[in-house]
Amino acid sequence: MPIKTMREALGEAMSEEMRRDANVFLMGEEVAQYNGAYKVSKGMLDEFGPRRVWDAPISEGGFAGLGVGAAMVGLRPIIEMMTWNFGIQAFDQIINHAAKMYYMSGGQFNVPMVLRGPNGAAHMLSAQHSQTVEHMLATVPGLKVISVGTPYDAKGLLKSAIRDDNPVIFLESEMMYADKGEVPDEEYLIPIGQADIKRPGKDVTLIAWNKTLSKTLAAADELMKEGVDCEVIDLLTIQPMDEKTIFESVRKTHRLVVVEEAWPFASVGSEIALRVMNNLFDELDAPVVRVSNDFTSIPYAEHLEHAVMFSKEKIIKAVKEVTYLHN
Amino acid sequence: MPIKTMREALGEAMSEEMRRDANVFLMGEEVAQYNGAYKVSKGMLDEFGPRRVWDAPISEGGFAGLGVGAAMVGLRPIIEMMTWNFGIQAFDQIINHAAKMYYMSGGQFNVPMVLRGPNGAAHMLSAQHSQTVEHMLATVPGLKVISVGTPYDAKGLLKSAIRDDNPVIFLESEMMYADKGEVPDEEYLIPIGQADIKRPGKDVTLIAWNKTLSKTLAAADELMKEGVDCEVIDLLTIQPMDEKTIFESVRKTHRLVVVEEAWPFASVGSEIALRVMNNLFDELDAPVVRVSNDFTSIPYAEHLEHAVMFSKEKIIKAVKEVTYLHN
Amino acid sequence: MAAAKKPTLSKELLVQMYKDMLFWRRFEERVNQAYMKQKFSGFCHLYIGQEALGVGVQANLTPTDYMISAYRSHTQAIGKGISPDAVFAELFGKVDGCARGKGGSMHMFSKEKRFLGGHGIVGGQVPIAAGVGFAIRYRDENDICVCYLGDAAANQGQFFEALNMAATWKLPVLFIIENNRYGMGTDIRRTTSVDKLYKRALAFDMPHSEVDGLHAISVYEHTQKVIAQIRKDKMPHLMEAHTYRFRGHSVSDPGTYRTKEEVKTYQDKDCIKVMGDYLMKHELATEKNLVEWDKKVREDVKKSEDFAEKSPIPNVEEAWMHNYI
Amino acid sequence: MAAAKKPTLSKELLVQMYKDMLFWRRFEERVNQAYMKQKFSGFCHLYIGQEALGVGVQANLTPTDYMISAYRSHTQAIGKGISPDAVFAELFGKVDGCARGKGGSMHMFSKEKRFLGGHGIVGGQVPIAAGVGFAIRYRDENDICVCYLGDAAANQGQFFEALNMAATWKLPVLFIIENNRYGMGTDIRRTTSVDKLYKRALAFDMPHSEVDGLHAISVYEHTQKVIAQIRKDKMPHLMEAHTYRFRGHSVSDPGTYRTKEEVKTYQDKDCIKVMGDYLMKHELATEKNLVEWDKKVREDVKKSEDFAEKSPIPNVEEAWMHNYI
Ligand SMILES: Cc1ncc(C[n+]2csc(CCOP(=O)(O)OP(=O)(O)O)c2C)c(N)n1
Ligand SMILES: Cc1ncc(C[n+]2csc(CCOP(=O)(O)OP(=O)(O)O)c2C)c(N)n1
Ligand SMILES: [Mg+2]
Ligand SMILES: [Mg+2]
Repeated sequence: MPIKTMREALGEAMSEEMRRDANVFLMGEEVAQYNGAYKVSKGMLDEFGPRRVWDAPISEGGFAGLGVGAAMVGLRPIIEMMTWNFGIQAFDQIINHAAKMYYMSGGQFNVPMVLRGPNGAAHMLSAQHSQTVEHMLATVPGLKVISVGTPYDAKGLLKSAIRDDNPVIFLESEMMYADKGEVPDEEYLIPIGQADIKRPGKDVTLIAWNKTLSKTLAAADELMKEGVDCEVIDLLTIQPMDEKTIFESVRKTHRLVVVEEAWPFASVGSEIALRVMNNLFDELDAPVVRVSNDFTSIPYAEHLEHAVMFSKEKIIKAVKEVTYLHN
Repeated sequence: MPIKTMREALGEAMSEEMRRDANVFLMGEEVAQYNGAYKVSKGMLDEFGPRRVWDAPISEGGFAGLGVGAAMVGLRPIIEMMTWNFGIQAFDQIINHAAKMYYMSGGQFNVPMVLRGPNGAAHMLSAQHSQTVEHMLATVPGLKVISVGTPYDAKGLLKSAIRDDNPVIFLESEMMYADKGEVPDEEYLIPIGQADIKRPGKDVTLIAWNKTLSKTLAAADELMKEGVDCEVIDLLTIQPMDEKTIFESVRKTHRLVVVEEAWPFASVGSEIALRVMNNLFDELDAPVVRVSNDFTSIPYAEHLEHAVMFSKEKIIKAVKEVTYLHN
Repeated sequence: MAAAKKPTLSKELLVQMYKDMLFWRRFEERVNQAYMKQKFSGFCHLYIGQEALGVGVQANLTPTDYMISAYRSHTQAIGKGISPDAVFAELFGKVDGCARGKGGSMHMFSKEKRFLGGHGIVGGQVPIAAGVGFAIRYRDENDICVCYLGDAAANQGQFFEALNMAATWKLPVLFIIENNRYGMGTDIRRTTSVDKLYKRALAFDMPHSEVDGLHAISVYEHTQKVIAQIRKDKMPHLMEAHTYRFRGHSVSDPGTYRTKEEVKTYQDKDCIKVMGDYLMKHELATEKNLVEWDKKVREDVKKSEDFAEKSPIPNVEEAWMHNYI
Repeated sequence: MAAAKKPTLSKELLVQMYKDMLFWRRFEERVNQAYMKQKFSGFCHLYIGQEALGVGVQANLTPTDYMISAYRSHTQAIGKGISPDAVFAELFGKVDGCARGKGGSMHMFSKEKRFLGGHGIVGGQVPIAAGVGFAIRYRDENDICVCYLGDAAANQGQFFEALNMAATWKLPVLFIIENNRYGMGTDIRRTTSVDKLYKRALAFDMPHSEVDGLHAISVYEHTQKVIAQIRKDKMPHLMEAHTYRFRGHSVSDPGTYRTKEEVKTYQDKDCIKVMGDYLMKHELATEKNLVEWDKKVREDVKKSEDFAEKSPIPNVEEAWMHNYI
């Protein structure tokens, strides 16, 4: 199968959908003439022209709102947030408008819009540039939230997101745009709302998404050498959450570690823990443990940044905790 | 002890602190000449004059940011959000600026600012006017988050919040401003970070805050008649969370129900569940159950609104679930 | 003053505008009564006093033009074609409401009539309007989008962002600031530094104008020119319309921040009275006509309330529907 | 052109401004080299080409005036009094950095010097500046707050909200749009509809002006008047300064969206060359002086880098400190 980078996979998804549906357009800062701050939209202005690929002013609230309006009357905007740190400026439009429009109009005006861009820390960008937002948005009814960790999933899910008739938040990462993986040339879609077992195992379930996926898989490999067989679930869609895949896995392994980049408070990890507890209370052989960033703003200096973030070592430690293999 | 309304208690807290410290000022929409949209700041313009009580333009992001700047250079702003639904427009200033300033300046510029106002549903205001935000903000390091349910706590905690040197999010409710309770005339402070056991009990722990407190106490009274003795904890401070009081109670009752108004995804309730599980796994006799609003936008029609929101009946049902008293 | 000149507009149009204003007035009065009788609850913002503005604009629109507004928009929604029955039923939280009882007073919607709400976040509708203008341009259509906002909404960041995008990309949007001089209890002069809100457009070299919003004829004639210009040049326009609300901000606001004299000055210029006098003066209507029309309108409005009362409440399952399509 | 006239400013001041610009230039060049050698990482936005602007403004400020800026502010921070050692150490993530290694290139801070950052969210610093102006007014002090922002930041909603508050409440803030013609790779003319960004002030009847930002003398003289006015009238002012960055948006941007000719046009007007020629022409410096100063500056800058290299990294415990006071 052809090997492609994450940015190519995302670019292909958008281009294919724009070829397929004349109502799809792309708007965001630097997406057109600059080919994207992270080159995700490379070549798209050339192919689709300025009517369909728009460089936006630095007005995140404004152009997210423009997307809502365009979507209400039949277009299918893809709105790029250069990073989701800046997307916070659009939270009013996302939470108060996009998410609620279909509901408060009594089922008349749906908002088929994708808001996509990287989230989480890149490298040494300090506090204002290093945040994840999945939990802040997945808590809002009306939004779907997707967070991808491989080029294959990125392409298949972005295409589904663009075809979805609801507002979809689509989370990527600066650190993964150059990641490579198999991506077929033939068209495929990945359904929203389905987690993917990236590594079957029997001793403990690890749930990860976005940047935490690769570190979790690496940790699983290392743990295998010590005889711990981890099942790694790539959550992929955060809202709606695929409880079925999670519960089935935990029913098998009886142990759960959630690995996420968010701050450890009211995060997706805590939600998963509550649901597992509510539904599988008697199945669990150990408390659910969360690996996440520490509860602190992200510092600039490299060693400080590393110290506060999730890591392979922290994942391994957590797995040993739930399997009572402390050493 | 004198009986006062919640709005009087809050007004007293602000006025006392403004008398005490010339650097404290109040700004928000309608807080001055109109005496507050919900009359919380009644009489304050008269007492303190226009230099210290400011009617703001409808620019939530702007005047929250103004508060950040003023706080950085020594003032102590109280910024009123008419409701926190509108405060979402200020999330960039709150999350990216207020919360991170002290950290990213390496401990130089702290932001002693209180952002306060009602959150949650009032009555028949539909989707855009009925949201709670505590979980979206308590997840952000650098912010303290308080949510009050009685006039006494409101006054004591608001005074502490104004004296705190960090940005503090202070959550009230339109539905409680007329609630009455005992509030001494003598000065008192309530420390931030301390939950309060509003009703001791031995069979099951209920944690509530803000509007859910009174319904939870009512449910506890009813359950007592059926022989279930509930301990009701008023969480009061959401960030930092008083784990000690929670854990001690659960160690005693071995059962926990969390009652909140948020949507049931990555909420404060899920956080509490994870922590209890992580720390008291072997102490629990039943899974933790959350009572919350349903995962839906809030509708206008009265019966629909009632159907999707937390209620006394739902609390009672949850308690029966964790005590295996299904009927 | 328009009243002095000989009519240039057709009798039909003038009478229609008068009847519309009258309908809007009686409708809101009846809504107010229903609220007072506790037939419904929540917030309720009335358009009473501002009718000339909405009616004068409305008369220039085609059915395929779009409209979006804030929460003071029961009658603007009617003007755009939503049936008064559906608006009243919405207020009563009934299933025949134009948002199936889920939106309420602040959230009137009709996809069919191209009325895009009824919004509760001050200023939030303005970038959405830019998006509608964007779609019109994208599809190379000839419609326009009218976006109403309040004077106090013109202090909102997203209003400026939307204006900038609309001007830069030549989006066919008519932004109308309904300057009723107050945002809730606050005189607009206390929250901005300009005397004229149309100056907001200067920041973007955007075409702009002001109009006396208390006279339906002035509004009609002015808006006609402006809209023709928008359709021709495909450029947005910012129009400041001076108006006044007779009642409080919402039904529960006593409005004590305004002097009785001030309110009186405006009541003396009541658009319905002015237009009635005009019609009579120019022999386009007799006093008897006016009385008859009023009677008819009151009956119609009552019928809408009756309809709303009889409409069933939504099934409880509706509460969980329409979060996702 | 300023160069033709006889100097009206003192030799001391002129020489100082020249030396400052030179220092800023060499400092950023050295920062760039260090980045290329991978001595540090993250984003790194250089001020090269824009020095005349920051230096000309700076020379008018008192130590108690406040300054706030965006991420392109290593040298503005130095101008406000932060030691170059502390700025370089910050870039290297060292404990002697002016934010203890926790802020990095985008977040220079000094409470003592009243430099309020160093901000990474485009436009976010603007309402904060209004807040500083508010505090000055609240305490009835005579200081001002200088707020730098980029041309593309002038499309941000919070920028407008801040301008409105500053104008309405008469806050002593000098808002300076550093118009270097691009926001990242986007020509500002493609994201706004006005030719002049100072027109933003027209929306608020705010005093405003524009200045050639490539000449330190013009900037100095113009800003002097503007600041005197602000201190006197306690009114804000929006100043658009035309400038140009010679390098890419950040160190990693090749800047291919600009033609070579365009860049060359501005390089020919390099503020340091222009000022050097001026000093020589008016016999305020000899060529030898210039060469010596350059040598000295290069040595000083190297010393700052050496200092930064030698400074220890913060203890790992610092990572969890300063979330709360
Ligand atoms: C963002 C936001 N902030 C505050 C409010 C509360 N609020 C509702 S209406 C209003 C006043 C708006 O005045 P104006 O824009 O002049 O419209 P008018 O009511 O006069 O028609 C305020 C402050 C809100 N709904 N949204
Ligand atoms: C709110 C926000 N949106 C986007 C970005 C990403 N970004 C950083 S700098 C920049 C361009 C800013 O240009 P300008 O304001 O002209 O300043 P200059 O870099 O030219 O000094 C962008 C889009 C950001 N940091 N913050
Ligand atoms: Mg108004
Ligand atoms: Mg620029």
